[in-house]
Amino acid sequence: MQQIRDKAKELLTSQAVDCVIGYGRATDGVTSRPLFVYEPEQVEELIFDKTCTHNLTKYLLNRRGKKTGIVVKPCDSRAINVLLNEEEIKRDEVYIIGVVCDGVVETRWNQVGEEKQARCQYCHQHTPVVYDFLVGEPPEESPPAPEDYAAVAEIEAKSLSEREAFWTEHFDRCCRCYACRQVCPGCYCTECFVDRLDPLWVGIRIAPEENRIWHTIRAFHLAGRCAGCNECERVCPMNIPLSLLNRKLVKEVDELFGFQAGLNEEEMQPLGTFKKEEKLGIGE
Amino acid sequence: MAVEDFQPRMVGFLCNWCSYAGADMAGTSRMSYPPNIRIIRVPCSGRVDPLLIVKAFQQGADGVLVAGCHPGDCHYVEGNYYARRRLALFRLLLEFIGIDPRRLCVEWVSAVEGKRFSQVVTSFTEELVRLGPRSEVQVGA
Amino acid sequence: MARIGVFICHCGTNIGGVVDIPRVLEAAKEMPQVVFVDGNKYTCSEPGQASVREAIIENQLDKVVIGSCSPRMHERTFRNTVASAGLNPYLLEIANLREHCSWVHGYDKEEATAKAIELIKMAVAKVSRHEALFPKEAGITKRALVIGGGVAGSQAALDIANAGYEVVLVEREPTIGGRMAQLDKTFPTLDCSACILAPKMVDVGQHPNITLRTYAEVRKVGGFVGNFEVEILQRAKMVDHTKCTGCGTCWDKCPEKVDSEFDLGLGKRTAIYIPFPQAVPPKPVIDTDHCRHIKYRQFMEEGGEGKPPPKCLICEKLCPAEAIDWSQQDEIITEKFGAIVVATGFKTFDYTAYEEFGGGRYPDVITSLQLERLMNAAGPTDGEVVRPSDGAHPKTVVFISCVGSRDERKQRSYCSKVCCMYMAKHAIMLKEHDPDVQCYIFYIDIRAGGKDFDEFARRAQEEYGALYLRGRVSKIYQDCKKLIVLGEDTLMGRPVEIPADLVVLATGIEPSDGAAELAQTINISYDTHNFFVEAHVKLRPVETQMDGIFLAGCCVGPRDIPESVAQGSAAASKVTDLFSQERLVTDPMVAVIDAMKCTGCMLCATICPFNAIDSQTTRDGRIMAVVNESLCKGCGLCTAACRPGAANLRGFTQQQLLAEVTSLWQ
Amino acid sequence: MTQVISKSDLMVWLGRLSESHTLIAPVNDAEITLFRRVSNVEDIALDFTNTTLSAKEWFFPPTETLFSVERKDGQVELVPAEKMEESVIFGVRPCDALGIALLDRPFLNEPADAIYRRHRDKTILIGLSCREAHPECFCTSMGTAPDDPSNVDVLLTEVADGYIVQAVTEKGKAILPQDLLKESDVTPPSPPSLSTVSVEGIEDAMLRNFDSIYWERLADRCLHCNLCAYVCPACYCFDVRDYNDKGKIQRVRSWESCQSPGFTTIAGGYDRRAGKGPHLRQRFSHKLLYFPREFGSAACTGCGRCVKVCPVNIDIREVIADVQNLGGKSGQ
Repeated sequence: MQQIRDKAKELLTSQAVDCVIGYGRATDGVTSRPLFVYEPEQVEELIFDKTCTHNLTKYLLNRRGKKTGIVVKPCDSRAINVLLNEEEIKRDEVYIIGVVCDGVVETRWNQVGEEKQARCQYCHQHTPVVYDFLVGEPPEESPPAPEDYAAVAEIEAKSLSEREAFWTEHFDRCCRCYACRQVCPGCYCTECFVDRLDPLWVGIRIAPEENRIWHTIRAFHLAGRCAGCNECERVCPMNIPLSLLNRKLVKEVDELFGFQAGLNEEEMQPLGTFKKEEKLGIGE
Repeated sequence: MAVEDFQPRMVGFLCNWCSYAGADMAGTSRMSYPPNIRIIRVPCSGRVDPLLIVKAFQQGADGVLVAGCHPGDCHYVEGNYYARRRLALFRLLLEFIGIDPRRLCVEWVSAVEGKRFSQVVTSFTEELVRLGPRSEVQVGA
Repeated sequence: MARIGVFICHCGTNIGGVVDIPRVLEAAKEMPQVVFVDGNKYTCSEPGQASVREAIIENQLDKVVIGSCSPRMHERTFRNTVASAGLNPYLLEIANLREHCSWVHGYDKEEATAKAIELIKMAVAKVSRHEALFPKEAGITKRALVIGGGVAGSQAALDIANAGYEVVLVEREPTIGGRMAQLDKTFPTLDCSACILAPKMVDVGQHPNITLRTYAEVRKVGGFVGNFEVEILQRAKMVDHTKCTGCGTCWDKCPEKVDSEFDLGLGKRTAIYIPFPQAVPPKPVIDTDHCRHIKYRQFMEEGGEGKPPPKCLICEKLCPAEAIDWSQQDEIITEKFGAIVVATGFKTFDYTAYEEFGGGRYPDVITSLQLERLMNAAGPTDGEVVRPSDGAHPKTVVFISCVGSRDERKQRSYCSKVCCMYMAKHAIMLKEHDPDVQCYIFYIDIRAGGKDFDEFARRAQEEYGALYLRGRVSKIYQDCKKLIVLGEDTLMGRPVEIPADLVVLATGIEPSDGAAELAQTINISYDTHNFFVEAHVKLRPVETQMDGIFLAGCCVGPRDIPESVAQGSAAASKVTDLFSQERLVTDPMVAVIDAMKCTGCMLCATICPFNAIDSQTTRDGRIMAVVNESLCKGCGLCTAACRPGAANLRGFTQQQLLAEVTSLWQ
Repeated sequence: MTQVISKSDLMVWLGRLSESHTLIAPVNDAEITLFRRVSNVEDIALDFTNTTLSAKEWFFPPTETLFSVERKDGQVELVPAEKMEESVIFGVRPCDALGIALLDRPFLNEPADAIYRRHRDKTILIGLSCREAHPECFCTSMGTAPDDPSNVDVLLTEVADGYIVQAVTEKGKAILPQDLLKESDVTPPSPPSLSTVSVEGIEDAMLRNFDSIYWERLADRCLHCNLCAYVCPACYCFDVRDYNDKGKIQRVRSWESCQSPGFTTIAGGYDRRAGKGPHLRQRFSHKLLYFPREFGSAACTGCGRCVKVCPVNIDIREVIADVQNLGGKSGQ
């Protein structure tokens, strides 16, 4: 934690950056919230602990052209690679303070869980994939545990009609607040398809059949781009298990194309390339 | 509704250079097939945006057919390769949210495969009849 | 509100006999924005078109739907009809009532009619979203670039030049002529290769419309059909060809001898050289890797230790024209072209990959191309066929076919096509050189398809006594002066062992070095063997998927001389056809990108098969995609892939396709 | 003496109401609590602290059809929205009740919103005082209280052996189950104490600091989702569009939020409040400055929902305190 503060102070005083985005304490006194530090004397407010679940990389999209320091966990760092790959941010405009992380806990307003978040339990990325300054000791290279898609498998095990009922029930609750979109680093469209009036893809009526289009395409637009920070699910006021949709695609993208989003900056997202010889069970 | 008198509604996105021509060929050689399909002409199977597919399903389509040139024969060299990836993945997502993947049929039909086209449409129609109508929740009010 | 007119063609009874057209017209009347409906017996007929034209004018229609045969049939016809009534030709939509309806649903007139109504409905919905489109025009630079000076490239260059257009011929080697120049005689006529090629080479060299750029390579190709911008790397020749007379003093006197590439290591050449006597241009270049003076200069520049190598300068001293120019540097020349012909030819398979044939250890195991040089009167041995090892005349010669062809284990699945014929040729030639020679030919099949080919191959056996053994050679090993060839005669079903004096490997054809790299530079596709890919194997054999770039010769796949020449001419005719137009009219049904919506992720640029999308930095520093309408082919890949919906394909816009879909449930 | 109803009798009463009215009550659904139609009183959640969405959604639904358009033999016909049922909402917390009272001001202000009025006229509110306070609650600062009976028709207050029943309005009296009520001398528990914030002079403070950089800084963190507005009992922005349901055209009103992209964008693309700062400031200006000026009190009930759900902890109490402290140092 002190390391982060010192580095932030150094960056700000040397004017290497004009703002450091990190974590501060929330008003409930127990959880954390994003913190924008502009003044060196402010750095003492910076914290880092098990409650720092936010993926701050989203904020880089508002700071194009401005030098910014940012605190990232390993999962967040993958989002940075995605944004670099898509030329949304410039590497030389971002100073990345990577934090070694062995998982964050489930938090809600004024509640800090004991358990690691589910995603952290199967996560084997404990060191950021990209950083300028590393906080903490990189752990021993443990053999990467196989990705655990238990939650996804649970849904896959259901019958079609069960799945349909399951999602309709959830989509029915959706109030289209778009918090899931607003929090997602991968969602930076100038105009989201759901806001588009012409062509009108999604009607104004907040109803399951409209919401279904929203959620299906939201997930699909993130196919091969979602690095699994699960912010969408965390912020959903209606407890819609959005991560299931993303995880499903992460799983299939990995199985079909052997691709994992954001592991490096260069690799082209799977829908931006192809293999002539692959069949993918189509046209056979 | 009894299965036998259920008439599925299907939308077919056919690439102009192979499959649409294949459908023309089916016509020229009078190879009849069920009338349920409504063909939409697109330049390339790679032009088909998943949004158009979900939209068709939301409107009430019982099935969507996307047909393009055989791999390697794409008029635009690579279009169908991208389509293949996109649609293979998208079909899995549809299945996951409870839309029967068999309702999204992706086929390669060349300009000379009139017979094949009529077979594809016929078997797809029969498949959809077997699957029966889609539930109201999916189609909406 | 648009004023849409719906016209339905009976097509005699083709449509009218099945679809209840009056009912369809009734239904069409009710469709939104439709203000006029009418039927025709034959809409495509002159009276039919006239009635459409009049209806448009009388009813001030601004958009038109025609229910008829497939748009693939009459779209152009009806666009002209619409245009003749003063409308923009792209404000037309055709509903396919024949191929997609009446012809396939004849068994059920009810259903067919119902479907016809919906097809019209979709067309109306789509046309209501149509916008006027205007083709763009671009000028053409009527100069052609030919890459590769082999027989195919030379032929192309000559034909284009003769048609009166400027041609720049770029050749990597110091001379044109290519592989054909290395051959001795040609099958099946056995006429002398040089004798028929040399005049062509001279024509190329002297043609007023052809600029020859030997010792040069294409580095970069930008632009598009009619307007390519090409960077050519001209390597330094160290000889001023404007002064040089080609008298030959320099290469006679040059003290530095190195293996001749042209003679495939069987002979020597000097450091300042022309590859062979009939070279075009007949003027030398200095091989800077071997020239003594260059070595001396490098030594001096680097300030090397010890005694400097000799200054040499013999060529400079002896040159009567004072043409030696040490100051020459490699230079990049940028030129504009309207079309490009790629004819980069082939090289032969490197047989050292075959351990069983000695992997290159036995000097008397040679390739057919080397044999060509040995037979050639202008070759290293002045036409004497002798063993490289000891100069003895071989009496027993074994040929092995399909070395690097039809062999999956060597990733060469394809047949090189010409080997069977040249082996027969060699057998015949050897016999004529020396009646005591006995040829054995190990083959898989004899592929002698072509005019007089089979007769020729049979002559080799029947008149010239070549022994054809069906089977492969399992091993070759040296035994004193003999090469013992172990093989199998699968017809007799017995192993054979032949003590040979000379073994000739029919090494297969594969693309020249750097073929793949070149393909990437000019953005044409190439297959797993690095052969370039035609736009259509059968119907567009010399075109590529890039407009204005054409192919000829062995860079596409194994070919013999007549085929290569034919392709050279074919490519040339495509070029002249292109140049015969004054301006290029581009199809307006191309993609556009909405600058306000583009997020600059450039996914579209990555997947565009035609490199038609460039990135552009806006004034406020945003990266943004822009479509090059001259390169865009209107496939719409970008449109389907664009998440923010910035890309849209004119003529098949998101709005139009969505309208078609939703119209079905309105 | 007060009237008390036992827990079991409450269920009986609600059961009766569910027959004569559409009964709407808190229901647990995927770990959140929402007001939902209940046919079986067993489904009613009594242990809830507060619902995820306020009762607002039953007067001002996320989506409602204002009228639909039908094509009859060449003619176009406007069909008014279907009639609403007589309904009872059980379990409304005082803060939500205040929220509805706040909505009344813009919606019932003449010319009144006919549809909203219909919802109001046909709905009876049974309130439920709060036993416990939560860290996000600050209703007392916003002019109501955990046991505030105003703004409901009937107020229930939980006591050991049941609920104290307090009829507030005639409408309320009318539905009381006299046969189930017992006289009792039980005294209501003292209401819990909860966090406070001083809104004294907030209008002035907002005005003074209108151009403060504070808003830009606050907006750094804001994601501009619509969450706060949608969970807020007092937010009432909406969008009206025509909705083509397979040929059946409806004019639909749906929730909208001042935080959504292009909220104030007008034809030609000009946005009066372009930029994140002004965007976010609008939310607080409306609640703490414009609404009070027009309708006399802040458009906030202190329910704390926005505090609870905001993904980045934009805490209105903190904002109010900050703005107060900024004093006149605006624009710096």
